[in-house]
Amino acid sequence: MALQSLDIKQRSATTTPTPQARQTVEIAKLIDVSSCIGCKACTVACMEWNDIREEVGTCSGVYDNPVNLSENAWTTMRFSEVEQNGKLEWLIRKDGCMHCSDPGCLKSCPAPGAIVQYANGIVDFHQENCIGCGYCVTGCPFNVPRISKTDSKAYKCTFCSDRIAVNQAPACAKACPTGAIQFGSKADMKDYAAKRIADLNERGFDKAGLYDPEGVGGTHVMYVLHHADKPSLYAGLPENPGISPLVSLWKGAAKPLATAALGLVALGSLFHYVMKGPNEVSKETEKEVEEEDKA
Amino acid sequence: MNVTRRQFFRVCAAGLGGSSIAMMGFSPTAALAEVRTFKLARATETRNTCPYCSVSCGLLIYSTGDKSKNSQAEIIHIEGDPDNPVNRGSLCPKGAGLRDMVQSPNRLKWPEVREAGSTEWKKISWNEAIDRITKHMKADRDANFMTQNKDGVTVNRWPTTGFLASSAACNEAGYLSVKVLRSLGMTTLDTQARI
Amino acid sequence: MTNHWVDIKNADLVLVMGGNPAEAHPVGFKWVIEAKKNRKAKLVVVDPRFNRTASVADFYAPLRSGSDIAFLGGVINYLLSNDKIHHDYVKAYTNAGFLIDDGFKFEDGIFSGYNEEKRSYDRSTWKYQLDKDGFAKVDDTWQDPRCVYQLMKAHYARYTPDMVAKVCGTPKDAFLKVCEYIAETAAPNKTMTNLYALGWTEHSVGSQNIRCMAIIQLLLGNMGMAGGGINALRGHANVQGITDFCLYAQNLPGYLSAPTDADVNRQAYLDKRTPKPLRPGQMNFPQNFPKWHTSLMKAWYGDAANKDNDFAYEYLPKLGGASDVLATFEAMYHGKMNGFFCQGFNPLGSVANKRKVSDGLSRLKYLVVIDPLATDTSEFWKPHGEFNEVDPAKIQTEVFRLPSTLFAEQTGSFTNSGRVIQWHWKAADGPGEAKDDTEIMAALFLKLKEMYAKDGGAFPEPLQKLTWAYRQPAKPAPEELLMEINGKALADVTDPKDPTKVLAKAGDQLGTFAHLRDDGTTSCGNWIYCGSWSQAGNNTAKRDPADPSGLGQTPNWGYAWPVNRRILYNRASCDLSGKPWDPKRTVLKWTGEKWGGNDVPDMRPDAKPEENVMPFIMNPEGVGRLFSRELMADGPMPEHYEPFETPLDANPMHPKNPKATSNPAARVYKGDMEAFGKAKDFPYVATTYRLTEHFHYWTKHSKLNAIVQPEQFVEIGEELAKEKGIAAGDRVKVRSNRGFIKAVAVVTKRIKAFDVDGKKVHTVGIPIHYGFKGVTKPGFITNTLTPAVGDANTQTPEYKAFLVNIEKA
Amino acid sequence: MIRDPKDLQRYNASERANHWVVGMSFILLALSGLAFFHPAFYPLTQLFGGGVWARILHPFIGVLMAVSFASLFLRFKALNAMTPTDWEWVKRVKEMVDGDDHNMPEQGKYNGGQKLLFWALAVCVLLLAVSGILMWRAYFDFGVGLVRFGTVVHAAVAAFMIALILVHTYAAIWTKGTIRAMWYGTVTRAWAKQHHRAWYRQMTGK
Repeated sequence: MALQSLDIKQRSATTTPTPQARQTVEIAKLIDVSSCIGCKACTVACMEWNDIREEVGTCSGVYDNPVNLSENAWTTMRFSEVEQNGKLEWLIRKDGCMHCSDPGCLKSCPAPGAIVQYANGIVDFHQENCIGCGYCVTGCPFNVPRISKTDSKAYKCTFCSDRIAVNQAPACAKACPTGAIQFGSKADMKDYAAKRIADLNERGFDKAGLYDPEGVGGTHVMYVLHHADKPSLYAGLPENPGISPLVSLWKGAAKPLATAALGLVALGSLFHYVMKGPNEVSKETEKEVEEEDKA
Repeated sequence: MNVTRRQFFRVCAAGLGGSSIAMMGFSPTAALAEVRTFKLARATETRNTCPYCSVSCGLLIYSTGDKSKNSQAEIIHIEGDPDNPVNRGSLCPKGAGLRDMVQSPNRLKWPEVREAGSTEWKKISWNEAIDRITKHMKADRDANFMTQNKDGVTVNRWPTTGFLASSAACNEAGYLSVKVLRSLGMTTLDTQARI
Repeated sequence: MTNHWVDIKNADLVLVMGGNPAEAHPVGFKWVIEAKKNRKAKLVVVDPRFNRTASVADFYAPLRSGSDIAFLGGVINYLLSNDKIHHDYVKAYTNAGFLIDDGFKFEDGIFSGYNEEKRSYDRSTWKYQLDKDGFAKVDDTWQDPRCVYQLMKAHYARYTPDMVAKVCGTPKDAFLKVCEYIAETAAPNKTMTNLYALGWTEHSVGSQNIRCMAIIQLLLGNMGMAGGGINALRGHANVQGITDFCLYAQNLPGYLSAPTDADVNRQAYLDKRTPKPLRPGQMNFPQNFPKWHTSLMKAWYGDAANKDNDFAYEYLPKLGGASDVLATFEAMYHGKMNGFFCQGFNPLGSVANKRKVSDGLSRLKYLVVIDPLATDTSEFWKPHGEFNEVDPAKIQTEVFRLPSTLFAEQTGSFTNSGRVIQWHWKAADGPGEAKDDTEIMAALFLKLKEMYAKDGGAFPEPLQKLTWAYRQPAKPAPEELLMEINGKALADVTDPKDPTKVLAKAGDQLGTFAHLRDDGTTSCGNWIYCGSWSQAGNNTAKRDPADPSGLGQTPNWGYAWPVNRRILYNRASCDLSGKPWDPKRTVLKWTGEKWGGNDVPDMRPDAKPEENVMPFIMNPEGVGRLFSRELMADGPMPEHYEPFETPLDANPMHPKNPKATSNPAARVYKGDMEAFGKAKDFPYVATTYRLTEHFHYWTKHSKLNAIVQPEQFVEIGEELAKEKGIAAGDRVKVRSNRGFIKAVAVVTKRIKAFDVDGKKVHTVGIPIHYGFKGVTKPGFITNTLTPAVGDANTQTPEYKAFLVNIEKA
Repeated sequence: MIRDPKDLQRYNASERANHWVVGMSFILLALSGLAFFHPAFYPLTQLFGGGVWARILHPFIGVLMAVSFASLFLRFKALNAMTPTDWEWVKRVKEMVDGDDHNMPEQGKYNGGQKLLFWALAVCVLLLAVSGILMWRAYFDFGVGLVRFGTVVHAAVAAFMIALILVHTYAAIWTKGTIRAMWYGTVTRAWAKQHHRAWYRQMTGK
């Protein structure tokens, strides 16, 4: 295997650890929703850099285009008009992969190396290894991965791993005109967020805070929210995301237990045969039948 | 009975055998995970300015080839120029999408004419286009050029052909246009400054 | 912009009114966010819609479209009546104490000198009282009832908070809150910047909207300050440059007013444009007009412009009347035009009343479209379903379409709205046979020149004599052109104080317009660009982003006109003694012997403070004008008038005078007046605007932009939607008295009904951008709906306030 | 093996074919399913031409198994109705497992264990089919909550069913003379008399 430009922390469907000796800086994108104007520069820059083009859709009565994430739209803006404390607010959230520390997609993926987590925190899909089963969709707490209708491969934000590998900021962060998307080490991003939160507190947003949910071990895409106590205001951002217990069961305990149970059944049968011997037709019965024939 | 059992095993043999071999490591290694190669390596970088609003963001235009004689440059990517003091590398959704403007399917590629009353375009050469347009211009100018107004003041104007100038043209192009148009006596002249 | 984009970060308060920078100028808006993040600046938005800018604002106040002057008049009243003005500044740097002619009056909504028949003013009484030396009389105590301060105070006393609420539909407390924010910046060390764009200009009172803000910024002492000023955000990449080169009839390059029929000879022309100072000792910079004009004529006609022929004065066409786009299409509509060129301009989409534009184009003999893209205009004759219903057989216009190159395929310079000229380099060839605009102009010119040389014809001299010393005549290089624009010494230019001192040698590129001469010894294609390509080379290509002052001035990035000055009127950032009002943001200061600091002084560098040379050097009075004398067509002080299509029966400020309902001095053509709709048929106020995802009618050809905003829509409030039974996503038909469009309805909380004078007024928001050509979903052209009436001064059409009706399609 | 004309016909040709369609598809499903279930089994996808082919084929084979099992089910459901004797047999299954079938109640064509297995398999196939459709992203798009539930059900039921089939297979191997019933359709009378005496009597009239 070639040496990676980015060190790999874990790999889907791989039971042994990857080389772990090298320590690299953990990176993050900080999306300061309070500075976001929903201009979609990030959306366009993402499609441009990654050479993907969503279909030209239609207006469905809101500003949200592309209307949803897709294999060709790895990020999209979600607009919510809410009234808080008698004041209208237009909350605009950039939706896309959160690059969880504990990624549900990777946990669910059955194809070795189709999903990798780099040591810097990026969770990346490798389409050449992807088998298109959609388990990553099932595993994701944020409803991010999409299976292509044309090639049945899973796609999502790569965090521009190709840019990161040459020490360039992701396309979205670079483009962002208002600096609502910041890119840097996760530690720096948290410090930056603290400053933004202090500023928001001063401007009357008492509940401003950082969205870096524990349930998935923290994320490498974090939000500064004016109303951190109500993430769901932001187009249904999960209050307390985590890998679903069903998924944990399926890809956690169930995996070894069921495998062991099957092994035991097989072994049990073998030993039963060895210990008890075959269940053969008895000599008496054979004789009885022979006698019946004679009779 | 023994034969039967053997036959049963035979059914499974292929499957089990195959999988055992695979489990012993004969399967292709599927776990390679290299990031996409950085696509701008060795692309030609050109500094430019966004043609949309008058924030005039600095651009880096990346094109294929190294400007050698036999390679035709194709623009493959456009992003913000981090040195530009105004945009510092950032771009808006319009600027970030510039590549699709440059490569729009609706770019014009050759001169065309739509004849009076016709329902379609006809491709023509530049020579024909310039010949025909200048003939129109001269005929109109010669017929309608006003040397003096009714009070006998010399006015030297040509009011019957107008020109709407692009606000996206370079200063140099704008200057040349105004220089030529005024020399022709044209007074019906406006730009998209206001709308 | 008086200041520049990066300077916005120096503001304490950013007032966005008449614009929506987050939507239309997101990257420039970065500096608003920077001001918020790093200076704890506040952002206040006043707009009919809760827009993208409002989404990150500290305070938002709604305002009925077309009532800005009522609001701003209210602000002026608040500042004056609460004495929230920067007294030292106003006293020193404005005409507050200037006495006004006794004949000047304002009665029942009309200023003195009105001629109803001509819809225009005789402005002869809108002037200062002059003393025997011809200088304006000033009462520094501001007690004289005829002084500007007193007249202004009386004028705006009518704009009470209650009146504002009544006219604008803005809740009184919201209005007062905005006033408080603004008033805080009257402190010498606090600045407000104002960002506006077409939201102010596209009204029949557009220029006066901006005048209001000029008055406010002068009262607050925010002009010339870092983080202050009045900042027009502006549209196209080079709209500033093309405006500077005056690709419009009224002016010659460098805003030199073009000759009209009244200017019978060169002397009369120059005299009229060379003002006398109105106060002693002022710079009165426009007194240099003859130098600029003569140098221009030398650039254009070389030796053929000389003293003997009045520097080829007769080669310049004289304007016979208005020739803005509205006037042009009026003439075209009436069959008075034969030919028309559209260079990078899509008038079918951009100009008011599409039907009239289309009919006008149909009456031409020939139309030439020079564009990189297949524009709607180029196919005005072609049926495109319900979006463009025409019969080609009936349209006898010959249409030519010439492919031009785009920015990426050209080398040259653009000027941004902060007046910074930046050079850019070509990255690739254009597609197919596309040619640069310069090449196309050269081809047309050279062919005509040849035809006139061969066959003769009307007045061929200017064509034959036009300078064309380009190394490749068919391909003038941008470098050659910028050098010509910058200008050069044709003979040695010497110091007037010391004729032995040569400032510029014959043949040298000039370094500053101070070296221009009116005797034919210098040439310059545009005086304000003088210095852009000096002996040092191409200064617009400078790329040093260093910012030594930390104010974002970056003096060695590109070249700002004039003379690389980054903040205009920067002398006003200091008090009379030359000390900065806010030393933490020093733009300029008096060093004891000259003006220094962090910018090129907007002042004679050695003008001692005690000489009292005032900062507004382009004004003959040297100070900023609270009262604009006779310079505006529709009044020396802004007054609220209703849009031409108003939802109200009368102007609430002047309910009894129908003449004062809408701008009495705005030009309205016959036919257009009849095409106005009435509120009983069209009860809703429509306002058109841009979306951040699109640029004019260009990006509909770009797939990436089509993806992020694919289809035409209109925005209405939830209340109106309910009344009309319209749900988000429904198709609706919006109708004005000039036509209709169909689009998808976006139903939003962000547009609320206004309570105006007891009447409920709904707003219908209509983005432009869509048309029948493009990769977006085909759509109707929004300007099908708009009225062909413009601002009294600039003729900018009233796109921001007109009447429509809406129904489910 | 000597065929004896007196051997008893236990399965006709069509029943046998049906059984083996189910059996073969089950094996393929188990192999491919295990490959997705645990990384250790992933190389099994090579049997199908790689991971992508395994992913594509698995649900189609699943449909085949569901349909063929449904046919099998209809054929045999009446014969598998549980009777009190069956329950008695089930209660005393330990003796049977210990290899001592002398005192086991007399059985018809199927014993209680076989019948329970039949019903358990039926339930498994039903659950696998339904949960499998929930997971079949190429053609269906259900809410993620439902899919997650379906996935766990699919995995658990599949594991259980594999275990059942192992038992089923082992039982066939263990009980000598059984497998030929599914190869040739016949069993010896002695086999029938020993393991399914009631059925033996019914068939022979003795």
